[in-house]
Amino acid sequence: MGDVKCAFIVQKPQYKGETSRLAMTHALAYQTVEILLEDGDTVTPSLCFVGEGVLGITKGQKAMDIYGITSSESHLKNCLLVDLDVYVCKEDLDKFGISVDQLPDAEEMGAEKTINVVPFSEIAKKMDEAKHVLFF
Amino acid sequence: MGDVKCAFIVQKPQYKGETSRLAMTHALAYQTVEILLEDGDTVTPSLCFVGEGVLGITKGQKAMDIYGITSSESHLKNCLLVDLDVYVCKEDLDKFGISVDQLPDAEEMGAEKTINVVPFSEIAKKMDEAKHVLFF
Amino acid sequence: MGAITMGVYPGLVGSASYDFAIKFAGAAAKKGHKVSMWFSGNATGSVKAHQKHLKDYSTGEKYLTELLAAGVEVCTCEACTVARGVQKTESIEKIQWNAMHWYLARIHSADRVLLIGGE
Amino acid sequence: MGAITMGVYPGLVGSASYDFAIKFAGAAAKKGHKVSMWFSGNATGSVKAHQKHLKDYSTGEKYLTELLAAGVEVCTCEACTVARGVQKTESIEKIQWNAMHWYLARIHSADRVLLIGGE
Amino acid sequence: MSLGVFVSDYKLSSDTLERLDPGKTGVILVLNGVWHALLKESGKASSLLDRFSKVYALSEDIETRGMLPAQVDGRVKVVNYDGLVDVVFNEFEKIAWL
Amino acid sequence: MSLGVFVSDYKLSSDTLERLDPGKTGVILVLNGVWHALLKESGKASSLLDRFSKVYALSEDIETRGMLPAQVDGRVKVVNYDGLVDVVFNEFEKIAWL
Repeated sequence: MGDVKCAFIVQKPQYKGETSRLAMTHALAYQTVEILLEDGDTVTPSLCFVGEGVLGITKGQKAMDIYGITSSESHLKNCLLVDLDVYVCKEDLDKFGISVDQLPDAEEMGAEKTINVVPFSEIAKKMDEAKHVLFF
Repeated sequence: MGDVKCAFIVQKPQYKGETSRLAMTHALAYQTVEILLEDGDTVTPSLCFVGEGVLGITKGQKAMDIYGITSSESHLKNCLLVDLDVYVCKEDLDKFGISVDQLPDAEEMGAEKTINVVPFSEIAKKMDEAKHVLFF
Repeated sequence: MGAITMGVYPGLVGSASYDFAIKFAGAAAKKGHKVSMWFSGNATGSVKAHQKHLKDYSTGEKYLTELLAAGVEVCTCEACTVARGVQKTESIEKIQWNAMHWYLARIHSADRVLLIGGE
Repeated sequence: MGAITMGVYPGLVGSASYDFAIKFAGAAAKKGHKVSMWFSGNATGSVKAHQKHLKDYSTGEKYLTELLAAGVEVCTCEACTVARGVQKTESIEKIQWNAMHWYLARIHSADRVLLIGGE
Repeated sequence: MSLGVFVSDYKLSSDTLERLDPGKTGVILVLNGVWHALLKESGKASSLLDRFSKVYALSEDIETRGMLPAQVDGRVKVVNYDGLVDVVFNEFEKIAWL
Repeated sequence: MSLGVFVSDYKLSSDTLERLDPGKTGVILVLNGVWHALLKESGKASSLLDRFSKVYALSEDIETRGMLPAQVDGRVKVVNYDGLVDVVFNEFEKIAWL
């Protein structure tokens, strides 16, 4: 079957239930899935943040200091580090008044990828192209 | 301390999580609380349904047949049977187009109380009069 | 017949979306489809054996056991489960324990994927 | 000093409102207030002992144990708990097991009541 | 018809649905989502029914709530769990739970 | 001031808040509720801040999200968990979690 593309659409804000955080941890698992697949088979998630899902992904989070848990920022950086494609909806950032500067990158960790801030139409295209769409 | 009045305000619809159902089961427990209190001490909840909380309390529910669980209708009838005061917001029923005829009573079980359909101002008064307000 | 992979995340005892997942999986299996279920987040609490089935609680062990008997494959996220204090030895029999890549692998082979993630 | 009775309903491992409940209870106890917590619904799953504390999961046994040591009273709804397959013998020590009227009784003696019921 | 979206709540907590192309999207009402097929809020049916031309609702969830399939808006196709399985496999290329 | 209402979400899923008398009600923003004190949606601060004159927000939940108390709307009083305990016991007669 070769590669199966999935669109992971995060629409719930971070730090409520676990769902929006699980989007990132499940996406990260794409690195190890080959253990369970035939040679040449892969699963490639695109991680897209839309609507309220853009809340809680900015940099400078103190979740570990305050609540003793890994921050969403840290998970997001790990996603970049393992070369996942990450998209954040531009219209939603604008609507909430969040600037692109507030988003983290993982350059200091050696990541080559950065977050792509894109119009919703680009995210809709990812959903069209994907075999499966998962809302988190 | 004598009687402590509580306003139980149900604002989540039935049949999603457990919270709105737990409002009824906790209210029912007012019958047995005296075991744990001094003589003459009581707790009296008023059970009030507002907003989306008026969804899922109409009669004819088939929850037991379909999902194998006690229906919200059945819990509500038990509340009437043990003489709890039950209020349903008239404006919200009207808004959703639910008629008073659709609400259950527990006459056949011998209940003397019936559901009071009242304007929101009456429910606000219950909140004012209560020592504690609990939203479910 | 097709294959469907269902992710059940914060579905829980007493949660209507969990009930839906169980009933839908049963209906799909009955029609001959291959059904794989992945439990993550709070759904993992539901793999604990010896649940007392009370009429006030919408789901429980007996439905999961029926699904397993009907050939539905159920796998729980090991990390999520032990975080909740439930050990493998306390699990309902025949439920698999694995890591998140299990879910992605089952997504790979599925015709349909339904992730029930709503809180 | 005052007395506060907190109801924790669908608060869960990994749920921010559960974390809030735990931290607020600790802060109130530290100030000398009497704190009583009632677990119902899915919060009852959290009384299971031997939880593995992973950094990815916001709450766990260690916080509850600290609260109990600080004099916070915690009681779980027995029916809700056994419905989830957790028996009294598997519970974190010093957590009380009782029925819903325990909560109402603690409401009777409280200066403040905070029911955290959000899903 | 490409994407079938499950709606399980009455109050829509997500803006995503409004952004999906109704030409490529259908809606499956389950759990409290079935209220969209039943209620006329202030006399008006849910805007979901205006927006999407392909809408299904689950009969078991209608009856659980004490309502009858006969009360459902005429634009909605009522199916049971058994029928829903066919909808999922035959009517859409992919499905998602919003 | 009689009732202190905890708001823990940004999207308000409940109509109840709009119906409470602002003369007798204050608001305590915690968890994702703190976004009401931080965001200007389409340039406008949350309507909660216009409606209620007594509004608190929890600093730990602001910082968890990578924001700073300095970014908070001037009408909101920022307290930490320790201060929140005093708010609960001293500033309101009763409290509720919406």
